[in-house]
Amino acid sequence: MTAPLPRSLWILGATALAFLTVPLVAVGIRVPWQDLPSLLSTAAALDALQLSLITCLASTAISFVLGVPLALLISRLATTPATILRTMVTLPMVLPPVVAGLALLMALGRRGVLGATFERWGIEIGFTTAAVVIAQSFVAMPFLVVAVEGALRSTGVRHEVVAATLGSSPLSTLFRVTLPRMAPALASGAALCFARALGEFGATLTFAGSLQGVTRTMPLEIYLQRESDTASALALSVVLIMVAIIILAATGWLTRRSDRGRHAH
Amino acid sequence: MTAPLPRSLWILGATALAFLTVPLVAVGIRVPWQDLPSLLSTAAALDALQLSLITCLASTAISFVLGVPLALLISRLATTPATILRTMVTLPMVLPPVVAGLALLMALGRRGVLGATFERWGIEIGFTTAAVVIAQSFVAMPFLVVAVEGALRSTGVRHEVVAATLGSSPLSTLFRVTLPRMAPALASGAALCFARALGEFGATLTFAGSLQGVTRTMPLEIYLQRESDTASALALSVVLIMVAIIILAATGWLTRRSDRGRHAH
Amino acid sequence: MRTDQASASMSPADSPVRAVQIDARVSSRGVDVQLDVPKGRVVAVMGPNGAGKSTILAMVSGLLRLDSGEVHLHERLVSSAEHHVAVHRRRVALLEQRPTLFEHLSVADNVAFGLRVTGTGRRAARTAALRQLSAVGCAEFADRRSWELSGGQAQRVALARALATDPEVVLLDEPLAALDVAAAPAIRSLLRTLLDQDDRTALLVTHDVLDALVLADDLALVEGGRVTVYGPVHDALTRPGSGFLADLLDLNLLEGVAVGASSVRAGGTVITGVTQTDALQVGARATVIFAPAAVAVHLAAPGGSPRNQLAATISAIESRGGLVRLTAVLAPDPDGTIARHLSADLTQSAIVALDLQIGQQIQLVVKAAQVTLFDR
Amino acid sequence: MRTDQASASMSPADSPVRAVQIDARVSSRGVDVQLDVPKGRVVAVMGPNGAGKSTILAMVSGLLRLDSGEVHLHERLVSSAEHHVAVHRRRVALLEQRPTLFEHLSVADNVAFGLRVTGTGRRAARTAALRQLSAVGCAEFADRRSWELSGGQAQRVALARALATDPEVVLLDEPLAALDVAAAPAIRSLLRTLLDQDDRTALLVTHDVLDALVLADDLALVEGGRVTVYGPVHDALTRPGSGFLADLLDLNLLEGVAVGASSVRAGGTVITGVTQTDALQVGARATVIFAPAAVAVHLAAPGGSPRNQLAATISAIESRGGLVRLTAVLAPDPDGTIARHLSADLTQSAIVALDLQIGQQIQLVVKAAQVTLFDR
Amino acid sequence: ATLATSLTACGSDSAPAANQDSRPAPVTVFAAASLTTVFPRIAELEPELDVRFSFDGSATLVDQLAAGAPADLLATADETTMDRATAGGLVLDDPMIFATNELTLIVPKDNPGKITGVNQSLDGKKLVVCAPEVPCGRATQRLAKKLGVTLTPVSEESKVTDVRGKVESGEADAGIVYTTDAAVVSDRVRAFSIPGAENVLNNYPAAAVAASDNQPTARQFLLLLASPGAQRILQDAGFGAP
Ligand SMILES: Nc1ncnc2c1ncn2[C@@H]1O[C@H](COP(=O)(O)OP(=O)(O)OP(=O)(O)O)[C@@H](O)[C@H]1O
Ligand SMILES: Nc1ncnc2c1ncn2[C@@H]1O[C@H](COP(=O)(O)OP(=O)(O)OP(=O)(O)O)[C@@H](O)[C@H]1O
Ligand SMILES: [Mg+2]
Ligand SMILES: [Mg+2]
Repeated sequence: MTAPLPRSLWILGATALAFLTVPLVAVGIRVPWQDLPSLLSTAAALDALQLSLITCLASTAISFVLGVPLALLISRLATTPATILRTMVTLPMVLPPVVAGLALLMALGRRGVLGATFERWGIEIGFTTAAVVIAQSFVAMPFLVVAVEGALRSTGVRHEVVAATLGSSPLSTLFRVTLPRMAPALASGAALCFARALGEFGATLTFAGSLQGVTRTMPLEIYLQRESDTASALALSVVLIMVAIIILAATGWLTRRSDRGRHAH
Repeated sequence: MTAPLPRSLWILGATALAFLTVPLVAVGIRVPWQDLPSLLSTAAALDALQLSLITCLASTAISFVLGVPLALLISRLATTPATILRTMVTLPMVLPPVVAGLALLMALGRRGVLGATFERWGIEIGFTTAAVVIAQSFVAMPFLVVAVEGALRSTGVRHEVVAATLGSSPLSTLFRVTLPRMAPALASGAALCFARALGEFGATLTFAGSLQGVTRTMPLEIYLQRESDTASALALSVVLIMVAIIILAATGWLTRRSDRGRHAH
Repeated sequence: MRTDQASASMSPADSPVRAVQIDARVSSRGVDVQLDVPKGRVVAVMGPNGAGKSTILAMVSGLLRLDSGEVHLHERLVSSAEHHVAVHRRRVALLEQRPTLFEHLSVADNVAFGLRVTGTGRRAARTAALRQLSAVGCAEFADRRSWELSGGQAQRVALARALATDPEVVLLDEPLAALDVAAAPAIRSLLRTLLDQDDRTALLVTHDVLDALVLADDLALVEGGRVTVYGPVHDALTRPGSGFLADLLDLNLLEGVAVGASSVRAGGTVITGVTQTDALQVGARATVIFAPAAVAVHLAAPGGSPRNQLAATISAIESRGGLVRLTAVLAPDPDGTIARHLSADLTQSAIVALDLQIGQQIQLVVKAAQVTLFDR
Repeated sequence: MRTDQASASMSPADSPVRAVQIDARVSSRGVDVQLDVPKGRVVAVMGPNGAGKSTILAMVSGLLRLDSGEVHLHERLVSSAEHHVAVHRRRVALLEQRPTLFEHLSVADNVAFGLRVTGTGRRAARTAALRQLSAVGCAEFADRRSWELSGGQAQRVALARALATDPEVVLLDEPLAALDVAAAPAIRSLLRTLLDQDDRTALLVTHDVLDALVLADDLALVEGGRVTVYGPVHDALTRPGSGFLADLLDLNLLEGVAVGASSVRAGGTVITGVTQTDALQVGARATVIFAPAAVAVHLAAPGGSPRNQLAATISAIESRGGLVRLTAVLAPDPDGTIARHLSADLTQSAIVALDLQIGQQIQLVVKAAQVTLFDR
Repeated sequence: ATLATSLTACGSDSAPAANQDSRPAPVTVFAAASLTTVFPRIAELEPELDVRFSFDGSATLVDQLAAGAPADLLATADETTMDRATAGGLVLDDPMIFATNELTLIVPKDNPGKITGVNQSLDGKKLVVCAPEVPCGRATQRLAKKLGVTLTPVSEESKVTDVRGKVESGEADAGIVYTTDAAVVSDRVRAFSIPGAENVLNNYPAAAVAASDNQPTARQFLLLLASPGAQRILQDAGFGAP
């Protein structure tokens, strides 16, 4: 079916697109591409890239396992409690990165509200790779929750209700109806979450520190590189951007099949 | 209609909620509440708060006017071009804050790809409040675009098609059908965008600079305060968090009416 | 096995098990319903748009919570203001007015869904689904996506999906409304086969009298959120009172015993007609229906093709729209059956020409081709 | 003004303006359609589920793009493989099978929508919307939200919304399917009033023969994505050939001239019946229909109430299901009308009892109450 | 002066420590971001030392220590921050100054503002400095007072790297940074030494962390910092001697 958009929108939309992409293009122009191979082959860069990939996968997985249930809960609540929970969930997105890190330190650090208890149990979180994953999850999970909750709310529960009349238990409805139907939203929520985790900097630096191979992810490595050389910091950023493009495009393509033709109905 | 969720989800969802909220509670516990009034009455803090509110409103408005059309365009594209555009739009979210600022410098700075031209026309962006708004829009607009586009895609165009058969032009359909129907998604997208702009730090610092009353927003002020006194930085963060809560909750309540009962059908 | 000892009260049969008992209110829908359905009976739910038919189904399936009152299924409390058994634990199949197929599954997987979630293996479920799809004439679409179907095809698939689970209580909301006239009879008889199975209880919302007659044992008329008439279809249709029924369902009904594959002895006469389903079992109970408009009035038994002639006495003559409605009492039955009223619609000029008067002896003549016979 | 000079070809009238011309293919739906609708005519589109009826409507409204071919509206090219006039520029109203009301607007605002977007002021639009809502019997819901309606109520509101825009070409996809039997006649006659207005062209998808007879001038039968029969309703229904029509629409049709409010001279005889709409205008063209099952056969003219007796000669006797279909040729018409075939369905036993043979002279007798008269 | 003497003494002590058979336990050094390039090179001077670095802004490092971060040594970019750590009992009481840094004026290589130094040529030009809240800003303020000039910057950055970045990219006409920063981008900026800058030196102190369970190795790295080899590396990067 066709539902054309007014012409004037194209101008605004194209402006927005230009605004968001020109800076990246500019980076692409200024980057010392020839230095890239040598930069990337340093142990520090490789460690950072590897650490970033591993921690982002871990924090995306955690965000998924915890965040999707939370999104489901919020989507089924009445307006008032839903608004309250949604606000609480969104707050970590607002925090300036350093504050997010401080908040985590105060909660989970050795002297933190919970961290002190954990330490008594022999669990130490701060300045370990686990801390990186926690910091990333803390800032990135809200993206997944908000994206998935929005999609859930706008689709309603008609299909879940039908599934129940067919004898499907809530759990089986979840796995056989809700999640498959939400696949595109889940994928894009997870991609957003991964992307945000990949770019996460402030909370990681403050909460997890910056130890090569342990807590120094790509953004931290970029930050340090910039102390000595802006150009090589940019070159590393390009690597980060490319990883992000691959992840985002891949999820876009993976959810392609299920999306096609949906609109006709 | 009722569509209950499996019990086990509640545990996971509650864990997620705790994970996302405990750190904020920890900040609340550690904040020197008694210092808050005096801290807030300093000129620097008041300037920063005012500047943050003004620039965030401006950048949210810009993101709305440009971002909603972009979201509409992407939502009507076929899968492949939509994936490409969505990826491009999402990238500014991934960038570590400093890199976002550098990218803006390279595009719009005095020697930037476009900035050089602007300067020849007598337009200087750097170190002005406009630069703050640009930096905030650059990092925050993607949130709005992604949230709105997701909602648009999952609703389809059935209602737009019906409007067209009733003689409604694309423009009138946009204002009378699409936007009103999308009101909840638009509001939550705008709230996310505002929230992200409010917490924006790295790009502003790198691209716009930091001068009291001109470019030093709350996050920059917090960062600076922290150099001398972490406690007062935390107190300012609490103010920022409260502003965010007010904005997020208010949009939640405003969209309440239109949301109610939708699900029944 | 069907029990046919029906009474005219609100609970038409004193069957041991009551499959569906409703005594409940949902004030936001303006619905206040009492209804007792014995196990194994099919109840046609009829009534104007917005009367509350879909709401009754939603109360039974558990999709709607009650403001007050109770719903019992098989004498188990499933809904009250405080208590609410989850939809999926009610063993109730529901076909709503809209098909609502799962877009992420193929047509066959849609139909197999109910079996899969209740533990049937993949292959067995698919086989069953394909069988059910063939039954509704949609076998060829098994591997399509739901959005690649036409409106009527989607509705058939939804019907197949609802019936594939083999539920104890079946709730059907206008299952035949979107079907083409060629398919409706076939699917109606499919439904009949499925609903006639032992112990299957069903509520069937329909706007079509034929559906009620062919498929249902009882009829519940819903008006303004209340059940105003409830009883065996025959009784309900002939009961005076409801404006809705009087307007729309007015038919002559006679109960009798089959004396041949397509003849029934009723009211002392043998009536031949057309069976709606299979041939009648000689000796079984059977019902005869024909429209008042199909009844011709003769002063003396005529020759010609019409086979059915019933001697009667005119008891009333009244004008109805452009026609005249003549009511006649059948001559007393030698078997002792009580006298039955039959109606005939004639044009004004026919009344004048025949000079018909109340109390006059007449012959009611109906062509066999216009008489429908049912085996219940 | 209706033009009634119909031919049996694929373009039933040589009216000066052709309102809808379709010669187009959409291969993904397996549709390949040719159809020419002259301005001012109402075409009933019938056919099995999935035949392509909704697809034809979508091609006209512009919701679907063509693979090849062209669609013209009022002789303007609106769709081809390259060219596509936007839906909102076609002045075409469409009611789809699902109501799709706007949830963010009240019921009255839904109906007023089409007027508001085309420039009507708020108050005028609301007044018109309320009038249209009353016409479909939904005035009381004006200030409700669309999700607070029952299935049938929503469908009525959607109908009101489609008709409120006063479009040149109206496309209706099963507008009456969800309506209760009490409301259907009223809304059918509302539709008839609206569609009969000068120059309004309409395509009406329906599964109900009565809709086609009462509302449409022409009938297009769609089977397997193609228009297999197209012509004036009367001709189409009596034309032999289509299995679909033969199975379902088989009725006796006679054309004639009204000689009274409810009598028509056709085939040399005056036939009385029941008018479906208003009283007939004496002298106007009129149509007589009655079911073969309603036709009784007598060897000699009988007494009794049946008013209509037609002398005929048996031309064929064939078995059809449980009945026997007897075809008879009317006695030649003194007015010179060509001989018409009529059918009568009798039971096997009637044939035997009367000893009917091909070539035999018989009287076909039909009760006036079973004859429907139309003024077209 | 006392520190300077003890440095040399300690420096000579470091050799025997290095000769021990058992490798010392790994030492975690929390260091200011401006030491990113030099510290790893200094660590290489004594390969048997297993040193791990976590670089961040000085204030963040102190906050991390306060939150219980597992560090053995803290090296900050100024004394004020180190004082906070000392006052909080986070480090042992004797911070050692191992390097100094001096302010300098930098302009883009092509010097579009035609700046000649900290003088009238700065009027109306886009000058970027550090905010008074941060070490380099405090130094800039002191320097301006000494020179008797009033600076009217368009931006007061919270990190010296940001000042450098603005000048490097040509966004600002001039900026006041440390000589070490100027050295990093010497191919893209021109540096004007500021007369009197040597009087407002910024000191880099280092101290062992109180909570460390690896005090000896921490002390070992502290001594290494004072060694001539380390000092040479520091001075190559533009740092001044303590
Ligand atoms: N979601 C809803 N919210 C509020 N009221 C509703 C809702 N759905 C239906 N109603 C109202 O409740 C009453 C009963 O509706 P119900 O859907 O049960 O009617 P119905 O008998 O099924 O009619 P139909 O034949 O049109 O499907 C109607 O007055 C209707 O307007
Ligand atoms: N969105 C779609 N995508 C692909 N195929 C479709 C789609 N919608 C319908 N079809 C197919 O196109 C053919 C024509 O469908 P159409 O909807 O026109 O049928 P219809 O005559 O309106 O039937 P019904 O009476 O069931 O509404 C059918 O074979 C159907 O399966
Ligand atoms: Mg209903
Ligand atoms: Mg259709």
